[in-house]
Amino acid sequence: MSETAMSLAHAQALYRTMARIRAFENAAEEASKGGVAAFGASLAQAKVRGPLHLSTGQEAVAAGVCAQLRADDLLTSTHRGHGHSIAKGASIERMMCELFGRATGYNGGKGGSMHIADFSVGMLGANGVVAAGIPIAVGAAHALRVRGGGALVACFFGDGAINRGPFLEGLNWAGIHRLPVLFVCEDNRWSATTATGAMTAGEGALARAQAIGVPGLAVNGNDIFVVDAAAAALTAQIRAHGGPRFLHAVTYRIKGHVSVDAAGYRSHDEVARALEQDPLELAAIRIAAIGGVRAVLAAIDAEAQAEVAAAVAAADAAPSPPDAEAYTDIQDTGAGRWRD
Amino acid sequence: MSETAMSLAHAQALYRTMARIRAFENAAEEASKGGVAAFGASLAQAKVRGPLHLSTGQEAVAAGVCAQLRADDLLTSTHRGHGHSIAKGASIERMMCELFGRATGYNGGKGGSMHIADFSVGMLGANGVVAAGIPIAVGAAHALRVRGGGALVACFFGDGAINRGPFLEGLNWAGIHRLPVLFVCEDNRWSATTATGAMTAGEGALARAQAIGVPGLAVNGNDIFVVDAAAAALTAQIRAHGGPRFLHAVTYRIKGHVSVDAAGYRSHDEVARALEQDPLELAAIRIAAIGGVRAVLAAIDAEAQAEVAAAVAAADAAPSPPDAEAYTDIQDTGAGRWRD
Amino acid sequence: MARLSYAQASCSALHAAMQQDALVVALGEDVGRGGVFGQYRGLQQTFGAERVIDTPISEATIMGAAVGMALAGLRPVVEMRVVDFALCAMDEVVNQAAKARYMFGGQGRVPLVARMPIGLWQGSAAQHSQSLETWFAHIPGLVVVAPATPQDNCGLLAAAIACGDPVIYMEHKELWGLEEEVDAARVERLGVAAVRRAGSDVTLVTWSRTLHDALRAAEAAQAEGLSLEVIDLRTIWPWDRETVFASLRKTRRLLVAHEAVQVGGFGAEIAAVVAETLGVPVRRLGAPRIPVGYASSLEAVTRVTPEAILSVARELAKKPAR
Amino acid sequence: MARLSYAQASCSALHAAMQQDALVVALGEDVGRGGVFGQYRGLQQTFGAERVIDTPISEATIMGAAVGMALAGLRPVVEMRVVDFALCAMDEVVNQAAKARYMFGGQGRVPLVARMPIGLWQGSAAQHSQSLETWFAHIPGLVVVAPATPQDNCGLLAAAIACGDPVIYMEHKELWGLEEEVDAARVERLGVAAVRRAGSDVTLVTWSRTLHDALRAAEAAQAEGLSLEVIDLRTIWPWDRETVFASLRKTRRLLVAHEAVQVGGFGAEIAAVVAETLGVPVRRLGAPRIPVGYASSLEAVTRVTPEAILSVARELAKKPAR
Ligand SMILES: Cc1ncc(C[n+]2csc(CCOP(=O)(O)OP(=O)(O)O)c2C)c(N)n1
Ligand SMILES: Cc1ncc(C[n+]2csc(CCOP(=O)(O)OP(=O)(O)O)c2C)c(N)n1
Ligand SMILES: [Mg+2]
Ligand SMILES: [Mg+2]
Repeated sequence: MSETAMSLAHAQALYRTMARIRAFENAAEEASKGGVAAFGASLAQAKVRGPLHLSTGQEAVAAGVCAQLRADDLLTSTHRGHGHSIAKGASIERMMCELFGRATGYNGGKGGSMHIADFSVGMLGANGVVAAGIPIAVGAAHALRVRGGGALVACFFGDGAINRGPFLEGLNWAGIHRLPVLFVCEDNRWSATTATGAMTAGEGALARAQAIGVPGLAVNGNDIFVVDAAAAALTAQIRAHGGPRFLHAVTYRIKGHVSVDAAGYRSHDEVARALEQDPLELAAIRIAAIGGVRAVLAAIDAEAQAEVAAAVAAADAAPSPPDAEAYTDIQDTGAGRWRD
Repeated sequence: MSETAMSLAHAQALYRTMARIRAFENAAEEASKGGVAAFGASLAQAKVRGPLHLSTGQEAVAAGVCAQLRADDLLTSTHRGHGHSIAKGASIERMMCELFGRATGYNGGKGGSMHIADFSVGMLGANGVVAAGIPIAVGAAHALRVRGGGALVACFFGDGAINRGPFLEGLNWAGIHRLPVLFVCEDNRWSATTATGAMTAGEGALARAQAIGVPGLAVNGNDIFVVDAAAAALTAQIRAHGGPRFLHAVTYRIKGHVSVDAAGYRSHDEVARALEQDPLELAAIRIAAIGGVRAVLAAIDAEAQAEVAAAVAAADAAPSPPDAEAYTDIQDTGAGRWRD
Repeated sequence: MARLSYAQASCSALHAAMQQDALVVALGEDVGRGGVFGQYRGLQQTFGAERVIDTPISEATIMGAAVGMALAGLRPVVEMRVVDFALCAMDEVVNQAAKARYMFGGQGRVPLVARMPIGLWQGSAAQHSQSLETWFAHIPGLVVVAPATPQDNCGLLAAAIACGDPVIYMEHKELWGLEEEVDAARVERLGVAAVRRAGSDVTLVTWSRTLHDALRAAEAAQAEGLSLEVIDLRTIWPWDRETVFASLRKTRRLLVAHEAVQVGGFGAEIAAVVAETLGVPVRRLGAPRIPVGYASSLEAVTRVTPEAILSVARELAKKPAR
Repeated sequence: MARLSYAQASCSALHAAMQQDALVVALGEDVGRGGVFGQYRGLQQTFGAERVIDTPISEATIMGAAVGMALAGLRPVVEMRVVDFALCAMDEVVNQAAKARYMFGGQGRVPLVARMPIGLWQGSAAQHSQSLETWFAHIPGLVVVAPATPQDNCGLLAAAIACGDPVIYMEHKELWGLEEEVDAARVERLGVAAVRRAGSDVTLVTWSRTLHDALRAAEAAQAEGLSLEVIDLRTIWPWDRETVFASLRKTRRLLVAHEAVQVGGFGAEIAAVVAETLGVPVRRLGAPRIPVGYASSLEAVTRVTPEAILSVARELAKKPAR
């Protein structure tokens, strides 16, 4: 599927999505310096607090899959959810505000990076628990079917998630009910500081999915042309009432597990090889091959950076949520009974 | 593997195990009448209280697998664990005492049928939670390896258990660590009142295991000759440091889910067909074919029934645990602090 | 009015809710055959397998899928069989169902009812006998309900399904067969306790199956001139502080009795609030901190009996009311 | 004596235990690279991958395997990263680890230590900030430990590993970097509280990170003539009733402060026992019953601060001691 034809306009649109994600991740990373205490980092404050999981280097998966989604399709994400959100149509400014913990963020400052969500575009939320999005996606797909309309759910998770129980349970559930779910394993080869391969028996994600009755494809997740084509094929099958499908997208986590992780546990060689496969670079080459010009991509990059810079400025200027907001959106029954 | 050679002595020994299990289950069933309230049954007392899960019809799996186990091998079981216990060498009398809730039972009356255990023969316990024995077996295998000695763990679970997360997690774990575990899926085609097939996507238990890196065999679990041969082959591979293996044994649950369940949700036809495949009958035919005589088997049956009748009498006469026993074997730290 | 068992009463409420609202669905193991306690009898025949959904043995995903359903607009009623098995779905209950609305800043809600029957169940031993209501009362975002009668298992289930919050709905396994005349049209209000018996010496707060033992204790107490006011909390969170306090203003003595382990049980919360606020004498009676044994003699040790309740009430009554 | 951080102190204790006893193993995600908080640093290099076991992201099986290891003779130390993820392993903790010895009539024991760090962790929001110690205190069979200092994270971990019972060991995520001089040879006794500051007006019982805020509150109180006795419980179950009661015989007033949600928190248990037994005035201060928000302003609302502690202590001190 590597030599897929693609219109230049579509290719540039995909590139734009990737460039916007990259710019966002870079800015978020910068703003998180001195943040969460782990990997030996200090407790000092930063503008973006708490664990920040960057999807730098994985942009092609989010961009390629989401390009095949309709506005009424739903999406569940992981702790590493910025790319999915942007690709599904979330506003970069409101996302950045959320990461900065501002009242103007998507979650009003209640969620932050790990819970970023934009229900208005069908993005049902990042999740701090590995694999937790899988059953939620399956249930959402069930709801879509009960309610009618032909939409589907894209369910993203990492390679580490395929070793948690909900992977088996969720795929089986989607299989028996033939639910409209596209399972996307974003395989960046690492689970925090652990090489996932050493923790995974058997033939890997796709083989497992197939054995549980969910057919699919394994692709180079850094090649946006390939991801786009695979996602197009699989979503078409799902929309034709074919039941769930599986996309195993192999990519690489260029940064550490969280922004403050220097990732000293992996070899320079490995990282260097991976950097040669940078999805934006690859896309630029591919686009050149179908007649695109570098200057257009450079302009897209610049635009993305400007958009993100504006978002950072807006986030910086936005108000923190007032204390009273801590007490809203918990539950209606017994609201106000905080300490008795 | 159906036309396996077997010595008459071995065949008769296997038959004896099966006959002892059958006799035990029949007596336990009888003693449970009027027991636990479910499936519309009453709350009246019975000698055997609580949910009683009978393995009637599944004897060949327990007998065939356990015949290949050494005394120092370990075993984890399910809620339906009488057969496994007997086949691993537990005393029928102490088991019956436990089902009767007597101080002389294996668990001193603390466990009952769902938690029957005999650590002295390596039977690490029945379990009231579906699939819970899988991780425990894997951990026990880890311990066997750390401690040395070459023993293995046989891990029994039902067809329903392959849809719970620990199935994936436990097999993967055994796979990456190449642990000495024989996973045995006792596929009786039902999960309580639900036909398991309708709830299971894909090619089934063995295909899943293989995809998770655990090779194995699928066999007719009602044919003791076949189970014995498969278990022999798989345990030999494990003992040769081949890592975990999987046995998918297809059988049938002749009785209801629990002893008071009339199982009206399944067809008479299905049950009638299954009864024609009764493993004791099949074994008798197989044994005849290798020169055995019916009278010997009849004597074995009679002996088993006598043994069980004596066990029932002993259990009936045995004392209940005194109240004080309720407060032992909980924890040492803070023992005695029951209400403060 | 019709004579219904506790199981039938809940079935009737669910039937009505499904009839009224096409977004209500039920899911869980064996629900298609009526559930092992008969509490779903006939529903799949009436509403079809798309709305009364048989599931694999996948507690984590049953609960997680229900969260997804709820976020996507359905109102799922989730069957967990017993709270002990719901332990296989604690991430989904605590990290997902309870927190989704808050985490996402109100963008989504999780109006689900998770049925997790609690309690002893004659001879079911340590893994099928737990009462864990206090766990859920401790978790922000959750409502916790524990009906003690058929009428309440109809009216409270109806209220729970109508509620927009995630509700942990805890029936009691030894009550399934209990029968009474039930007004199936009656919807209760969550958070409102019921004074089941008026009295003047001691306020006895309880819930679930223990209510019935509390009433027996109150009966026996009367014979010896001790007057117990018995309050059935019905909703554990939010508990009905007003009703309990009103009673205490009269009796000035509190006893909380529940089947759950006493240590860290929800009785501690009520006792603590009352001690902090009114300063009147308080006592609790729950199970000892031991697992439930199988033999009836051992199981009996973990039961909170009418005799034990009465005996603590007597001691309490001797204390000077403050 | 050596100056060690809270993380290093636990590492030192584990190192010593593994050196002394070949049956002690450690398992969990990322332990081979030292754990994400550095609390396993260097151990795999020293003891090998068979004893410091890297695991897949499989919490249920990490915990379940540890139960199997323990039943088969090992003494596993289990890493759960944070208690929030341990929710994926609740069946294994509550139905298996806690009950196995009892269910099997004493045929087997489960001497494991399950490390489940609790608490706020600046900006980690609702799914990485919970304190659930009371859940485990409610479960028969479990011991619950919550060290507040580097010294204790050495000595209590050593004691937990030596203990034959399943121990829920709850470190605090905001304490990993805290340093002090540690006597690595010292093994503490489980179930024994420490009086961290003597005082005469109010007994302030606390544990884990809140200890440090309690000490700050006590310092500030002294300036206004209010004398707080600060007790660090250290072991939540069994809690040290004797030390608390001894203090209360002097002060006649109890305040329990903890970071966990106040409703149904373990403070309720202590307050209830004290109210039942001594009848002295009691107060609790825990987090409001809301999820932890991400923004620092929201997160701050859930923190139990020295100021808040002092303010409740002041109120309490005004009550007539009984
Ligand atoms: C159930 C659970 N266990 C552990 C963690 C801690 N954790 C956060 S991300 C992560 C690694 C996940 O790896 P993978 O699924 O491959 O996703 P990636 O981070 O590579 O995107 C771990 C172990 C968690 N969040 N949830
Ligand atoms: C986690 C969990 N969920 C549900 C149950 C209730 N339950 C007990 S046995 C059973 C069916 C199990 O089916 P299977 O694994 O095929 O074993 P079988 O009963 O057929 O031997 C169910 C659902 C349970 N014990 N544990
Ligand atoms: Mg990964
Ligand atoms: Mg079965």
